[in-house]
Amino acid sequence: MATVFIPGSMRDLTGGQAEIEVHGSTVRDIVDELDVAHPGVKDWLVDGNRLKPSLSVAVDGVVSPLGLLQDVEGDSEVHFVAAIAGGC
Amino acid sequence: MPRKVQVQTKLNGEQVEFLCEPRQSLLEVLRDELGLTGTKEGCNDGNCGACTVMFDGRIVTSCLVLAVEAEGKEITTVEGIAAGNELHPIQQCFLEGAALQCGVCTPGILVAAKALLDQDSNPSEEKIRFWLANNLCRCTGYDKIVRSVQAAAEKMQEAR
Amino acid sequence: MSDQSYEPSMVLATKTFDVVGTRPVRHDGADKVTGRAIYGADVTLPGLIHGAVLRSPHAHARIKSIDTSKAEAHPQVRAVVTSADIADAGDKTVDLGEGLTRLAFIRNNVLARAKVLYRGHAVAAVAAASVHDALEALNLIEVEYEPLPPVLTAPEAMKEGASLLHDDLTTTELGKPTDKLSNVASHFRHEKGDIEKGFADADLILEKEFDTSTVHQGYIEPHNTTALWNNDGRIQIWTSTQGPFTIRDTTAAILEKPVSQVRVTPTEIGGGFGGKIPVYIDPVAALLSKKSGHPVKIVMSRADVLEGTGPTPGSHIKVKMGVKNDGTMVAAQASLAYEAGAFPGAMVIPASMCVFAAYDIPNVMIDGYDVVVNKPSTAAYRAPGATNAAFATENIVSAMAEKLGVDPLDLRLNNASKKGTRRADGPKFPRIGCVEVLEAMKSHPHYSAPLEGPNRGRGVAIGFWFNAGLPSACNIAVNADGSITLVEGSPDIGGTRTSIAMQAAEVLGLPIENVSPSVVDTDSVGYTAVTGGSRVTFATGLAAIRAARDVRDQMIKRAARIWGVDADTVEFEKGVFISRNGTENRMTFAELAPQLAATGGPIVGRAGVNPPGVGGSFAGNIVDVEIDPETGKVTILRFTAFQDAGKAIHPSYVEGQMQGGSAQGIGWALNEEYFMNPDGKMMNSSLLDYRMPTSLDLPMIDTCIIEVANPGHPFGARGVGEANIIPPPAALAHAIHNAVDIDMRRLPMNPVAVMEAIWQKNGVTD
Amino acid sequence: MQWFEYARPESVDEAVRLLSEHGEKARVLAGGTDVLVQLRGGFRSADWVVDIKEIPELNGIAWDDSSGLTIGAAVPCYRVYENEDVKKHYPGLVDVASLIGGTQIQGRASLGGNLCNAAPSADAVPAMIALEASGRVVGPDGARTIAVEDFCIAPGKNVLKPGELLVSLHFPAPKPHSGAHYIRFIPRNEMDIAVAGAGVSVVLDNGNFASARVALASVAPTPLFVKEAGEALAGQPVNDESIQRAAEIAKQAAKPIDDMRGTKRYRKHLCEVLTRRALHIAVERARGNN
Repeated sequence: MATVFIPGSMRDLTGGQAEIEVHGSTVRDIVDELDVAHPGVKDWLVDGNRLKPSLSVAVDGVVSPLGLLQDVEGDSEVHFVAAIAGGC
Repeated sequence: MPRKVQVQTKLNGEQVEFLCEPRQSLLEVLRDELGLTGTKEGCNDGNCGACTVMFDGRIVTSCLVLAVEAEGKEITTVEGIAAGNELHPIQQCFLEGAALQCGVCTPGILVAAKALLDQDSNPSEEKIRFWLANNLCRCTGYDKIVRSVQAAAEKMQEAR
Repeated sequence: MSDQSYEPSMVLATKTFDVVGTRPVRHDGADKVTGRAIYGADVTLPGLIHGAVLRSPHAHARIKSIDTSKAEAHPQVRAVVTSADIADAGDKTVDLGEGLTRLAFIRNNVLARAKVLYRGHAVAAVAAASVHDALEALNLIEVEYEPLPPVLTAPEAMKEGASLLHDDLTTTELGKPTDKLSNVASHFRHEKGDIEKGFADADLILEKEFDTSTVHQGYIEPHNTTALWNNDGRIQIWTSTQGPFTIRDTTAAILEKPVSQVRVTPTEIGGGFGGKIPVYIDPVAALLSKKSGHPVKIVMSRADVLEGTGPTPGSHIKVKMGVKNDGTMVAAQASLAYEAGAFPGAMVIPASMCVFAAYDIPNVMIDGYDVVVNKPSTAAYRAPGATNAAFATENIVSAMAEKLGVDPLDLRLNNASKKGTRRADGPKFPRIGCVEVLEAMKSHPHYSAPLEGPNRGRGVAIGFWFNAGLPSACNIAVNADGSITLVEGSPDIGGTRTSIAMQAAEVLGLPIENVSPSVVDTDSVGYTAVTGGSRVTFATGLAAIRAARDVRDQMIKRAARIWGVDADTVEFEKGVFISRNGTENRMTFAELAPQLAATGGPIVGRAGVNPPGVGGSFAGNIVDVEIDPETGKVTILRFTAFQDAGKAIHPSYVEGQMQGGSAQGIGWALNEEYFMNPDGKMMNSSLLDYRMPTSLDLPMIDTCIIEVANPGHPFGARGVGEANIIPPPAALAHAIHNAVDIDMRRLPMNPVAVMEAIWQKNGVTD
Repeated sequence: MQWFEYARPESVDEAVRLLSEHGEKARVLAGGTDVLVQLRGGFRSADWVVDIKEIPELNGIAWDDSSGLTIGAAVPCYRVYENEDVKKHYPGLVDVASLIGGTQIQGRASLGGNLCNAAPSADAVPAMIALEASGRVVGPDGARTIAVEDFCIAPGKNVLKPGELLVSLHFPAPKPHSGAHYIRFIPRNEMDIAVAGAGVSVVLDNGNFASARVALASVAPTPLFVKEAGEALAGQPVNDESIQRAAEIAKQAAKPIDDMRGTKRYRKHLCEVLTRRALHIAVERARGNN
């Protein structure tokens, strides 16, 4: 089971839960699974067939450009974080 | 409308003649009329030094010189530093010393640094920093620039 | 991870290479020391005319009317444009690779519509035969304004009843849209652990407030663009930009063109530091070209650059930290209010990701506020947001060390983030070099060198920047003489052509002279994100490595065909193809190259990447200062910069980034600021009064490169462009404190500010 | 930049004729480091720009140990600080000529231009006031001599009447046991405008001040001659107390404004610090000057 970390601003959808164990082999599975238990999560995270451009997903600490398509291992940690790039 | 003025000057060793408006700066004429775009504009009020050229033996910011003032003068720009295909030691040392990053302040700094080395074959770090204080560089922090000027001084002394 | 570029078992920086780690002369070097390199302002075309932009004299006003008839009547004027020439963007959004942005914000910044939101906001533009004529004609444009009260700082703009910049801007509160009209575009929060409990467990709690001024990137080359709206409707743009594809996509969106109709050629660029990412004058020049039928060049004046382009946010920051007597940090809380300028998008999200990133603290709460004010719309500036934040955090960490009586580097080491440490914004750190940077600082001779004399002090600070990945593309063609041409799309600001070419040369076992790299236009290479986020050597470098591997794999097949052996039996080592299948066959890259045409045609290697495995970079400073107690002037006696480069591909350019970032950080710390009068006019918009450091203001900047290999890059490289600007203000504040016992909590720490702090300490009232 | 005509007269008479003819519409061009910026920025306008650098009287440096030093109004700074006589007899002038702008600016900017531009922050002016310098002005009604302290009347305004030209600056020969110094405060170490500046000169008479002059930059609408500070030193013993008293008088005389370069309080404070420091150096120079 992967561990999904729920951003503070999303916790009213998960009854205050900050960490939720979810089955799934991709980020998309995880989101679908979460939405079953906690309706509204998908709307909050997803825009059509991609993550909202204002968000990105980090799996095991590494922000993935693959978004919903990113593979997830059984013991993975999944974070939804703000999407940004730097400037130099 | 006032007439354009005809100006004769010696530019990078060659006699040149051009027409300009009295209000045009030497910088503007070098770049737009004579096609020598190596001399850069960074501020157009004499505070960045990117437009530095040799003007009758002194370095000046060409944005604060009127083109008409060039009549009968001698001007050297960055394009005139190398001897044909042979880079000047200051140019070679800037390359080897990684003394440029974006490179836009480099032409002005090369002209100024060469002028310094022409009058002082072994300037101190303090002297180099004082001499170049009118040439802003935002990329390098000046460290590699100062070191490269010192390296060029050595190189030129060995060559003597 | 599924992406092959992420190779967790990859090299440590102790591994040596043939090309990587050497210091070749850059490929564009000769052009740049002889004046031959073509920068944006050097571009010329047949029939070229010149544009100039009319800018708002008010910081905040409604535009009642614009009358351009007199300007249009000027004999030398060829075209005039205003906001009316650009379609209303409505609520359209665009994704420019940095998340979703409202097109209207970008479009209304390019040419003001209905309201001007800062002094210097573009209102109209003119194209004429000469620059002088264009500037003259600007004075003939009559604009009627209804001035409104300006708000100039975040705290001011956040007050109830503050004058509102936008009629339709509502606060997004903790991720949820609200209908509250406000200057606060968003308020977000990161939480970790239990902040109350954390402070309850603390033996020592320090809380302070900090203010930092708006500062500009200060590149020496002003923004410029040359645009041609061709008769077939295609638009060509030559410009100095960090992001040709961003300029293309934004210009296309604003002018309602398909991107296929816009081609952007990035010229040589005279510095950017984040400030040459946004679009300003490109669509304006294109419109002027459309109206006039001529190619149009616009070059900004220095005042235009300072008043009309994006500086980096000023900020108001509150930080509270708790530590136990044994030196364990147990709680940290921050409130970050950043000034976005006229349109939302202050660099407060990255700030929130960096403010406590250097430390492993169990209980953290970070609140971020993105606040619009009547100043130029802000842009990125080298580790955007992080320098402001570190100025606050590092002040408190050093103050804690002083109160606990421990060495400031030891306190940092005791609490340093490492692999597995969870950042407050969620993710755990992969392998990072925070501890190694701190250890290098502690063991450096500078740290133990005696510092004698009155009014002298030594300071330290560290900073973190996470760096970016983002898409990059690269093509490599093999030439018959065994050389290769490498084509990429990352504008080269500091020698990246060469650092990228070196990585391809390393893969193919070629000498660097045999690689000819070019940065090309948007029609000639795949999408490549901006030169920013310290990403080019990492991400475009990775694309070059992959393209080189593609070349290698294709050539192995050709060698196999020539030898009539199975390709699996052919290996490639240091530029030589070898088959040990029975009789040994050997062929060098240079020997195989001329045989490509006859063995199936030319070979082109290609790669497009959007890599994860971005390695964040830590940087640190040790600085010695002397203060003139009668004038408050700070003189830097000695400065040493430390940074984790993962693997330094070209050490000279890594040092150059460290020295340049340090110099900018020093300028930010000591003198640079947007000095605004109460009406929102910038009083110091020249390079005389916007005091960037001159050669006489800085010492030599010693560098110490730390190499903790980034597992996400085949050679272990980490981006080094940004983290180096973060520590200087904090390190200088610490040094000033140790020199004359004052606590500087405002940037810049200029002579007046230092003198006033000294007076306050001595109880001098006048 | 606006259109203008350019003239390069080769004699003072020709220049004066041009300036009289075009009056307010004419601007004098020496080094151009101020006037070209002002024309480009629209702060000043001109139909005629009169380049005076080809006029011999405006281009010479002449020293004579009885009558002193004469510097043409258009002589660029570098020729001042590289001149052997100036180095020997007027170190206080070398101070100021070598800190105006940077190397490039010093290749063009002149002391005469600095005076005529009449900026409150003009570094050369307090230094010249301290040295009792005067300007020789020629106009349609003939020539006159104006003490430097009387030359500037408001920010950017000087006493020259339409048609008048500053031809040269004259510095009396330094008295025995005299010394001068100019010191300014800037946040950077070069390329900056004085937050405050102090130009001083002293004449010593075994252990006492025989006379002294103090002038300040950037703390009033014009460069400020603080006569009373010098008078307070006359006849006093050379010691920290007397110097401190003069510095306090300078501080009281300053009438600065708050702006981006500094606050009133800070600038007044600097007047005290800089005057004191400048006097100490001037005294050292005087002791070494027999």
